[in-house]
Amino acid sequence: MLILDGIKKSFAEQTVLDGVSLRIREGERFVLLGPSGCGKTTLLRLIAGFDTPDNGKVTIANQDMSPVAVEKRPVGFIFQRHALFPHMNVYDNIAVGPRVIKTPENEIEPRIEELLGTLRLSAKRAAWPGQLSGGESQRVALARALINRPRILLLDEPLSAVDENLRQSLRDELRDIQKTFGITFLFVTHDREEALTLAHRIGILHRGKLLQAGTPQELFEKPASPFVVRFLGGYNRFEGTVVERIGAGAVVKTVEGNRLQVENASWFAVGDECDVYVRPHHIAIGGPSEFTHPPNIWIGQVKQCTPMASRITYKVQTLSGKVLNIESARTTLEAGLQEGRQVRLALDGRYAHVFPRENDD
Amino acid sequence: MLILDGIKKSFAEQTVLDGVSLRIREGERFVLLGPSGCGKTTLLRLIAGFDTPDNGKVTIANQDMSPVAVEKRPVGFIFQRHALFPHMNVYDNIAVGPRVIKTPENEIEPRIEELLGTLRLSAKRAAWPGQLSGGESQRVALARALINRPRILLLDEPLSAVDENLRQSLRDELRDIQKTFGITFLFVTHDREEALTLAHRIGILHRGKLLQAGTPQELFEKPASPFVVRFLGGYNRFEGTVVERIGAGAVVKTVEGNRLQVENASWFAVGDECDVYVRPHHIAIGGPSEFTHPPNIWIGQVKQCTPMASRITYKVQTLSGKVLNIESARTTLEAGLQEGRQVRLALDGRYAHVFPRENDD
Amino acid sequence: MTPPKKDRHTALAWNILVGASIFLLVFLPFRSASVPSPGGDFLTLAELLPTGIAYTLGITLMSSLAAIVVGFAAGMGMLSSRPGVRVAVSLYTEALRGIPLLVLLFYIYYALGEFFAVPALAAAVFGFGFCYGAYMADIFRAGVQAVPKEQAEAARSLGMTQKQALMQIVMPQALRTIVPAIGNQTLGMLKDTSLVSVLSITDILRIGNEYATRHFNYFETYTYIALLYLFLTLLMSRVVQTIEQRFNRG
Amino acid sequence: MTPPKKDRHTALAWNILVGASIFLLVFLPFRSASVPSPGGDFLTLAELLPTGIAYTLGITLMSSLAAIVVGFAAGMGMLSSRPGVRVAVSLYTEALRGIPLLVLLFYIYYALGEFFAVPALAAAVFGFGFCYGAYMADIFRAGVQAVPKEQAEAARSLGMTQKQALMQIVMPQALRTIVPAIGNQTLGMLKDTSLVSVLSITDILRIGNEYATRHFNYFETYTYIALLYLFLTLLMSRVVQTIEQRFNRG
Repeated sequence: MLILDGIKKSFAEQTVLDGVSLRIREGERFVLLGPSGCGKTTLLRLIAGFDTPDNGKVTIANQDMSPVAVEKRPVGFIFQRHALFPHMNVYDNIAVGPRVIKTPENEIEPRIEELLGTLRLSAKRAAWPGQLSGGESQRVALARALINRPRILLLDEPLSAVDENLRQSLRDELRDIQKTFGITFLFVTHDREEALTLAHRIGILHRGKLLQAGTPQELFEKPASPFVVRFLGGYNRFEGTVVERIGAGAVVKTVEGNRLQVENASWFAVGDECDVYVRPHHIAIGGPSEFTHPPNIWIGQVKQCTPMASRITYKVQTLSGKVLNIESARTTLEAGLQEGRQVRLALDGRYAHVFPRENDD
Repeated sequence: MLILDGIKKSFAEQTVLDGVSLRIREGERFVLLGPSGCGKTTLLRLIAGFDTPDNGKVTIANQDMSPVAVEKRPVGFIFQRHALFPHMNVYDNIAVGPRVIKTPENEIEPRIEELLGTLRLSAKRAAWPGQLSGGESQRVALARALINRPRILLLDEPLSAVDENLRQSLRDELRDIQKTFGITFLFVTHDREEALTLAHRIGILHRGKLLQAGTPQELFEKPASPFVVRFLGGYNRFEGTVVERIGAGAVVKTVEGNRLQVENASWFAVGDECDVYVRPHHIAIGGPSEFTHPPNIWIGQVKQCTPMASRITYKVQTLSGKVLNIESARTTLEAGLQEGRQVRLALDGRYAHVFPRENDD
Repeated sequence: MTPPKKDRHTALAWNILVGASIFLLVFLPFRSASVPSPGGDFLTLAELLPTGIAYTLGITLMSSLAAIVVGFAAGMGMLSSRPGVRVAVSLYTEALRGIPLLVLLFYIYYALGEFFAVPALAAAVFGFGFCYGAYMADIFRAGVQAVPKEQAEAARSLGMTQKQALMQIVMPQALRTIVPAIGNQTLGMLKDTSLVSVLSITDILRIGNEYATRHFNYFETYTYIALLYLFLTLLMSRVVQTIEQRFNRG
Repeated sequence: MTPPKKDRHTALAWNILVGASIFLLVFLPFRSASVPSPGGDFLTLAELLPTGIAYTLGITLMSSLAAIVVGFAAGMGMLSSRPGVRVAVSLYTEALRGIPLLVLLFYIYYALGEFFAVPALAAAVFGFGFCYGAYMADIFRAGVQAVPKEQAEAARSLGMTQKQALMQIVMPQALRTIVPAIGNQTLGMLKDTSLVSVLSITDILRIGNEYATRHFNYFETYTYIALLYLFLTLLMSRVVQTIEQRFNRG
């Protein structure tokens, strides 16, 4: 449906997009996720035609977009603050698209009425944008874009300006609307949770490069780079050296002196320097008598214990001095292990991700 | 240490604080938690003396504060954006307090040097506030307040202006500094996670009233009101009627027609209308053959399945049409139960919170 | 525009000043009329002034229109994508803002008058139009730039050309800030029209000057003239304020 | 203050205009000198002007100082906790902003002159001081109010009294916005001093007027005068800009 091929873009000598290639399928909800400044909004704007790539090609529905002017592209764009026209009421806002191409009013009206009905906006037909709630305003923006029957809808963080407690329900609404209309979604956000909730597939963008694209499941299980691990959630990072190979796995000796046995490390040889990432919930925590079986049983002292609604998070200092983040489910009424207590930790080597040593940031 | 006694305050006919009483102990980290507009900042400002209560009394270290001017109160105040004086360097910022009371410079200097050392700021002695990182700026604000040796430190959301990824480490730093100086902390925030991480005790403020004060554990286990449940995390709310009493528990029939057996409901009689709250992680989810034992086994269909780093969240629609939020730990490599699948749910009646029916919002 | 904090006192001051100036404007002419007229002229100041008021308001109105035309053109020039146009507009605005209005009036009337006869009234309107146009250019530019960029982009992505987006979407919104600002400039012009008295146009001040000199009655005449200006500007500032509020609300 | 977008073109325009005016200021007097002088006066315009420049700049400077004093007092009055003071200040500012400067000058010089002799120079400085003071009052008020409230509160909670907090913490920060704004007002004053020519003060414009009338040489004289003002204001605007940048950076 949408094909990006080697897109490059610089502003004032600063490279913002550094060769992004991507294919998005018909009817897919694809989320571009990345920290602010990673180039995700720029990419969206290039697709819409607001800017022109220095290099590379945007193809929508088999048509090269390079010679196509903004107003002729088969895309809808949803802005961060929805960008409704404040001097027009809801009906007129939605009618802008059809009126520009001189559609007769008696054809426009039934189409708008239908959209208003589908999007639960019929009562707001004559309202002004300033009188709409955040959710209504989002639906009007969608209606305004959808009436033009675009091939793909580009959404530029439409939820970031919305109140925290509304965001969850607007997210669900976006999903539902996408399902109802079956339209292809390209959604841009810096919010991990938003991406995970909305996406069929997620593309992780960092410093103008697409690091990985895949389902949430793929990103968690087979992260392509350390940045993907770090960006998708809490983690512990161990710098170490491979000291032994065991099947597809290996034993890594960390700089603090701990031994860590990991399962997926077939690319590494003995002596290689590496970084091992272990997520906080892949470390089990227990009293001094638990976890008696090696490998990866470490001893430590609880430095901090924070009960959350469904989890308890710990900071535990191991004998070697390293402080680990640990998260455990909170299924009992227990308060968790108190600060100061001696504990045993079991690191699950199956879920450790091993990468070559990174030296920059 | 700090005693608030029946504090009331209105601005322009709007009641902001409606009789708040509270005792904070020497050396305690107390967090006032509430949504924006709940009156928490006003309360802090009354304690500092920036505003005057209409009613009630503030006592610090056994001294009634009513006749004491702002500049004479034994409190330190940390502002949201730290409010460092931009026209003075770090040293001079910290020296403001002692200089006002004409402390000789040769007494001030060693005290500042010591503070700078303790707070890892010695290298920044001559820096301007604009040149400091968020963390340094917070430490300077703390040093500036601490040099006056206040009895209590009032912190007004000092982390809310800080970048998301810095916040966690600044939080830990605040904890450490409080431990180092052993000073009493009164911290105000709207951020649940922040409160849970920082507090010995948390006070939940809502619409000018203190709903509950207690340890995080107490708030989770024995919430005093539905708002406390709702504000502290995800939840499912069931409106129902008590149809049977069993020991200290009861059976509630929900308006959708499900039966829900709960354990702690000794205040209720058969026929009482009530709201039952169950947290998403207290509902177990499994295939059609699991959880064969009553009570509280419901059947439903997965509407949405979102894998997060350590958890999977579901929306499941029961046969009665009610949609439940469910959260389960993510300890296996499985992708979770796919959307559209039939599942069985087991609601844990031990952790259900029952309250009389609420009709407003 | 004015911070809300001082609004209440400003409103009170407005009422007091309007009340006082109406009172004095009604009261003073009778005293003036009773002063013996050495010039043998039996017309009172109050009888002479309507002409002056007509000139003052007429010149204000025409100058404002001229400045709007000049300012709009220059403002759009500032937003042009062609650097040459932007430099030319900058030359115009910087030069006109650097020359005192009074000097400009003399220049147009006397200096350019050496080459072709410029009627005083035309000189005044040209002078004001070009001088204030240099400021209004910035108002038009800022008004357009104050409309969020996404408004134009949304319009484009819905199928509008650049020109359609500017005229149908951006301009209607820009007028909200432009119209009140033009009102304030016109208010300034109303006061500055007093400068045309040096071109022998019989505006309020000129009539006052002549009356005062002829009757040797400086204090009462100038008090009257000052109050009249005060009354007119206060009235007009209320009009501008009303426009401003309507535009901010709508 | 000016949006960055137009800065480059404004700077270019500034350079062109300064260059052109210097060139013409140097070139024109020689042509003027060669014009036969019907009045038998052998002094050239360029020789007469230093007095005018001295008056223009001197009056600008003194008026600016007067306006700063008046504006500071009135600005602090606006921030007073006593409503009476705030109303009084509002009456002053609203009245003075409603009366044209030229009328004010006539009023002080001629009308008040009926009761006590006011030297023209004093009338000018008083007029400018009170007129611009009404605007500077707002600059001082806004400057203080622009400093975040927490600055004063932080100072109080560290042990300062209200007055100490205002003078040691708030004012030094307020000056960052106040000083550049005063600079811009003074720039406006420089142009407005041309009005004092009507009070027979021999400022730049008055000397130009007299020279032009005596020599029947309007075009070249007024061109020269206009360029001179342009040169002076461009120069001063650069100074103000430098101050502004320094204050924004520091």
